[in-house]
Amino acid sequence: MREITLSQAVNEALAEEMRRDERVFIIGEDVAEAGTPFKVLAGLVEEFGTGRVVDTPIAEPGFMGIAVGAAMTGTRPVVDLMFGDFIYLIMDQLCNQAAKTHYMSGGKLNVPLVLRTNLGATRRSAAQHSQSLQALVAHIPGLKVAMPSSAYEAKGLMKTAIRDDNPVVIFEDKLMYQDKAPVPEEEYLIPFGEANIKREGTDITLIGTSSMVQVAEKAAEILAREGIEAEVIDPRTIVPLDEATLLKSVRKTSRAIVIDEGHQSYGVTAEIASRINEKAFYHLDAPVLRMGAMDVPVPFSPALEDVTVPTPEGVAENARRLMSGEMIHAA
Amino acid sequence: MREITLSQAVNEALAEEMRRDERVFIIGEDVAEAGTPFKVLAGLVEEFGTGRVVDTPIAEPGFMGIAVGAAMTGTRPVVDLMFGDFIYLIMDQLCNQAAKTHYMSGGKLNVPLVLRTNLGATRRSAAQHSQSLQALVAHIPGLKVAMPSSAYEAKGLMKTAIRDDNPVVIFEDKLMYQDKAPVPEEEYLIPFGEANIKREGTDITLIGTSSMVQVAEKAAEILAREGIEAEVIDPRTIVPLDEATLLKSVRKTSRAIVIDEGHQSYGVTAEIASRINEKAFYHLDAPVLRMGAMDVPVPFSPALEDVTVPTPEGVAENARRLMSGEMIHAA
Amino acid sequence: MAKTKTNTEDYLQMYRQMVRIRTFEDNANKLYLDAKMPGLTHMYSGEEAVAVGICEALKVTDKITSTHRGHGHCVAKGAAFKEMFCELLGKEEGYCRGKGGSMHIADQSNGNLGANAIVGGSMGIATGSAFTAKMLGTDDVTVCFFGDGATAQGLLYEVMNMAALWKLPVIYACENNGYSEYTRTEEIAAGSITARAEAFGIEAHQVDGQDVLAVNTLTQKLVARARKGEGPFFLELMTYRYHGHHVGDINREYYRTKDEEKDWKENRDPIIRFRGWLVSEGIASEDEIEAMNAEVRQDAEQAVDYALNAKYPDVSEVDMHVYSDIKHALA
Amino acid sequence: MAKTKTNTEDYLQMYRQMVRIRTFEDNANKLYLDAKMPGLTHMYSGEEAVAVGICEALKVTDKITSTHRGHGHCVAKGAAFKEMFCELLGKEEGYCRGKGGSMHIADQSNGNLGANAIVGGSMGIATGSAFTAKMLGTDDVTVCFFGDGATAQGLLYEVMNMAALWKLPVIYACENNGYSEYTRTEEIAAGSITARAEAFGIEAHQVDGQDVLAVNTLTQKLVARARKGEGPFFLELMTYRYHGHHVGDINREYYRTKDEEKDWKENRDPIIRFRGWLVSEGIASEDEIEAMNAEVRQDAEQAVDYALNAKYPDVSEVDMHVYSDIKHALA
Ligand SMILES: Cc1ncc(C[n+]2csc(CCOP(=O)(O)OP(=O)(O)O)c2C)c(N)n1
Ligand SMILES: Cc1ncc(C[n+]2csc(CCOP(=O)(O)OP(=O)(O)O)c2C)c(N)n1
Ligand SMILES: [Mg+2]
Ligand SMILES: [Mg+2]
Repeated sequence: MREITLSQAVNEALAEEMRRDERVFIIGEDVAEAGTPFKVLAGLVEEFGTGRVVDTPIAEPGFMGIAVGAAMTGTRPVVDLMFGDFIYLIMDQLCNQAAKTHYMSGGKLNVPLVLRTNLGATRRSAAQHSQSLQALVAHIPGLKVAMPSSAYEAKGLMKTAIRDDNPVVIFEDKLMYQDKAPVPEEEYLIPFGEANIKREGTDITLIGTSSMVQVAEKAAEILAREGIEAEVIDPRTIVPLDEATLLKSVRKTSRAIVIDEGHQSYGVTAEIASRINEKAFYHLDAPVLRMGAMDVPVPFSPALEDVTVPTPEGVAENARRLMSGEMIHAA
Repeated sequence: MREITLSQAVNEALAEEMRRDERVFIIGEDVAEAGTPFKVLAGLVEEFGTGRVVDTPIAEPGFMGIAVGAAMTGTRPVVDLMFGDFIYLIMDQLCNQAAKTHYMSGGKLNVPLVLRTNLGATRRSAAQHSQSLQALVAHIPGLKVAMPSSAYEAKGLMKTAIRDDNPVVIFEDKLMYQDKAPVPEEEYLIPFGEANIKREGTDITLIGTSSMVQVAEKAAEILAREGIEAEVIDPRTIVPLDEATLLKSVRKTSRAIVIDEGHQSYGVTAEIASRINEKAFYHLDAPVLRMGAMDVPVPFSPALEDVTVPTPEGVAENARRLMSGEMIHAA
Repeated sequence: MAKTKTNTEDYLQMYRQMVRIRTFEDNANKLYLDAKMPGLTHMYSGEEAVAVGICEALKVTDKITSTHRGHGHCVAKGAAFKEMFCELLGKEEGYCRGKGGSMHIADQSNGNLGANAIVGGSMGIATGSAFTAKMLGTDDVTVCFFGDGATAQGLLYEVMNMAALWKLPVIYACENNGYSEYTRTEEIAAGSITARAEAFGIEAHQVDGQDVLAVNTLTQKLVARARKGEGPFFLELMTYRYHGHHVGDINREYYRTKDEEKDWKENRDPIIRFRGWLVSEGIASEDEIEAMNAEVRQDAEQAVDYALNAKYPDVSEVDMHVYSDIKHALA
Repeated sequence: MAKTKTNTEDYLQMYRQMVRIRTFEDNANKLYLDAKMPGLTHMYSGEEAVAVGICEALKVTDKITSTHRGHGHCVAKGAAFKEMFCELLGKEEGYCRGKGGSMHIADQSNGNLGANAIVGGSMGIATGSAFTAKMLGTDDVTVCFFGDGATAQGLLYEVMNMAALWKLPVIYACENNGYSEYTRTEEIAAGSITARAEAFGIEAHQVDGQDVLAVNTLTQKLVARARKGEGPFFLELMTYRYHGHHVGDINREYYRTKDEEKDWKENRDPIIRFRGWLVSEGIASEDEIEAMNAEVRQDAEQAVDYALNAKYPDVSEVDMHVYSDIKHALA
């Protein structure tokens, strides 16, 4: 199969959906001629024109609000939020308006909107350009949240998101834009709420989101060399969450580590771990471990930044401990 | 001991701290002559004048930003955010600016700021005036988060918050403003990170935040009549979290339910449950259960709203199940 | 009062609609006072000429966005009493199946995209609705209603900038009733409200909001121009609210005098003025007017009765309409 | 060029400061090109007269807030090269111990409250700093630097409204360099930027940002008036950035011509123009100026050398400075 970058995958998804459905348009800062700072949208304005690839002023609450209203009245906006860290600026429009409109109207109004943004540290971009804020939106009923882990998922989930009649937030890993993966030429969609078993294993379940799927896979390779067979699962969407697949795996392996690049406390790993603890408790031989980003603002200095995110070695080390029966933290 | 309302307790805390420290001021909408819609601040402008009880236009991001800058330069603002639901509007100033300034400046700049706001449904205020959004801010390193459960805590935690050199968010339960509790005449402060054991028990630990402490206490009363002795714990601050007290209790009781009025998924209960699971796993006889608000926008209709929040009966029922050894959700 | 070319039927329709709003509010207020309505609500009485003058210049497919003080806009845009009262009481037959209530009432069948409990929260939505009209090439115009207090929200300036850059068919209608909650407009608005719009290159007009014909005549002209792509426009409508900020705001003398209220009610009431004009111009007789009033009164009473006896949504609806494609979100 | 009463020393100081900025940036750019600098950075070259003209009108205790393009403001407000380069390289001796980096550099010893990676993010902070001055009765003035692109952020209008209502000693300094990222100002700013400030009752001036004396003379007047309580003020400074949006933005021809760049560099360079004036007025000889340039160059080179060899913060610092009162947040 041909290999394309995550950036190209997103670009293709958008182009295909824009060809299929005239109501789809892109709105955000420097999305047209510039194609965004990450160049993900390069070429789209040439095909679809500035009427459907709409450059905005630097006014995130404003263009997010415009997208909500546009979505309510018959179009299907894809909002481009340049950095995930700017999500704080649009929380009202996203969480008070977009997320609640369908419910508050008793099902009469829809907001078919996609918010594309990104996550990920270690780019030396410091505290306001490196956050992974998926936990914030996953907490708000009415939003769906997708976290592609490769070019393949990025394309398939984006297409599904655009066809969804609900507001969907997609977090792309900004460090992965140039990473290639096999992506079919033929059209495909990835349904929401279906986890992907990236690697089968019997000894321990590693659940990773987005950027952390690769970390989990690398950890699994390390562990395999030591005779530990890790199963690696990518939930692909954290809302809806494919609990069944996660539980099935943990019931088999009896051990799990959940890995996500958001801050650990009050983060995504807590929810996933809690569901496993609640629903597979009697199958667990050890506590479900969580590995999120360190609970500190992301430091600029490379010497500090690199230790704030989970690494394959760190995951492998924790897996070994769980396997060895070491009673972590237990008194 | 005299009894005063939660509203009076907050008012006293503010008045005392404003008398003690000239740099303390209040800023927000209709805080002066109107004393806020909940009348919590009544009388303060008479004592401290409009220079220190500052009415603002309806511009939450703006006055939050002003408070951040004021705090950085030598004053100690207490920001009044009329409804907790408006926190979405100030997330950038709170989370990108206030929370990170001390860290980003390498410890050179401080933001001694208190954000007072509220939480709580069942007031028939519908989806945009009923949310309990503590999970969002608890996720962000650099912020402290206090959740008073009665007039006593409201006063003691507020005074501590005002003296803290970091940004602190306090969520008051808007349904509790008229509830009375014993509050000493003498000055006292409640340190952050110290949970309060509201009721001792041996069979099960009920951990409740804010409004849910009462719910837990009522559940404990129901259970006591059935011979089940529940221990009720109020963490009082969820950042920092007094893990030690929670773990000690759970190691004793072997069972726990965590109750919080925020949405359950990706919420506060997940973090607390996860920590217990991780650190007291081998003491648990049953999975830690979580009870948050239902994962739906808060509906207006009383017929629907009332079923969205945890109740004493619901907590008691779950406690019974855990006690009876019923393996909830476990296959 | 400015004379226009509108015909008799239009005049009578405007009169009837103003009376319908006043009557609706009188009944809503009574429901509150009789403790039959859940929560609080904000009365539009006194401002009828604004909503009616504007909405009578619109087509059914034109859109409006409304505010926390939204009953007037809803009636003026064509809503029926029965579904409105049902919504206010949280009943299943309400416009939003009881899920929205007074602060979220929407009537998409008549192009009312909804009230909003976030002050300024619908400015983006209205602008986005106009964006849709432009993108899809319909000639619909959108009117964005908001109060003087809402002009403090930065969102307004963000979306006015984009509306002006993109020549969107949106009319920003600022209902300046002299107060935001308990604060006079002068205390929260520096400079000039119309100049703020003009600074973005938007044509702005100040108009007597108690004169339904003046409002209607001007709006007709602007709507016609907006349809031709000459928008956006800005209107500042000088008006007054007769009741308190909400139905519970009874003691108002600390922020405005009884004399002031009396003056507006007796000397500038939009219904009395227009009624006098209709009679003096021979468009309707006193008897005809009384008959119309009585008819509206009866209509309202019947609707109230109906709504009081109507049923609440079934509790199983609580997790419906969270997502459009998932029947029960928590199933 | 306007002649002023400032004395020789002041002129030479302005010249030296402009050269210091240009030299700092040339070195920073080289560090990037040599792959010795982590991350990206935004060059101030071309805009020196703005920062210097303004900051030379300020006292040490006056405050400024800065932007993502912040090196110029930092130098102009008095910062030393060594601590600045250390910060850019993430070293312990940096102004922020390497935790902030280029986009968060702050120097509280000279009243620089910090760069900000959120466009418009410091508008509230600057206004709050002015609030402190008023509340505590100091006569400090705060200057808020931001770009033309930042005028699209609603926050500006929120805080200008409050600054105007409360007569705060703040000067909003809009550096209009014709572009925000890859977009021309005309495409993202409707109407008139100065008129927007005036609409809030704020006196606004447009000034040639390449003329350091014009900038300085006007700022001196406004600062003096602001100290007396006549503020706020607004300045639109017409200027140009020589480099790309950031150091990696090399191919710029799709959004601006080489001719345009050449014209500004050759005909409107603030340093060349001022140097010519200094010589023609007999304030400095060519030799003296060359000596000054050489001295600055040497100073910069030494600082770069020092910074390259300086040590990174110890990894144990990663969880320090999250909270001011907790030495290690994760201990
Ligand atoms: C973002 C936000 N801030 C504050 C409030 C509380 N609030 C509700 S109505 C109101 C006053 C609005 O004044 P105005 O815009 O003039 O409308 P009016 O009530 O006069 O019609 C306020 C402050 C809110 N609902 N939303
Ligand atoms: C809230 C926010 N939106 C977008 C960005 C990305 N961004 C960084 S600089 C910039 C352009 C800023 O333009 P302007 O204000 O004119 O400043 P200049 O770069 O020209 O100095 C943008 C869009 C950001 N950092 N913050
Ligand atoms: Mg008003
Ligand atoms: Mg610019």
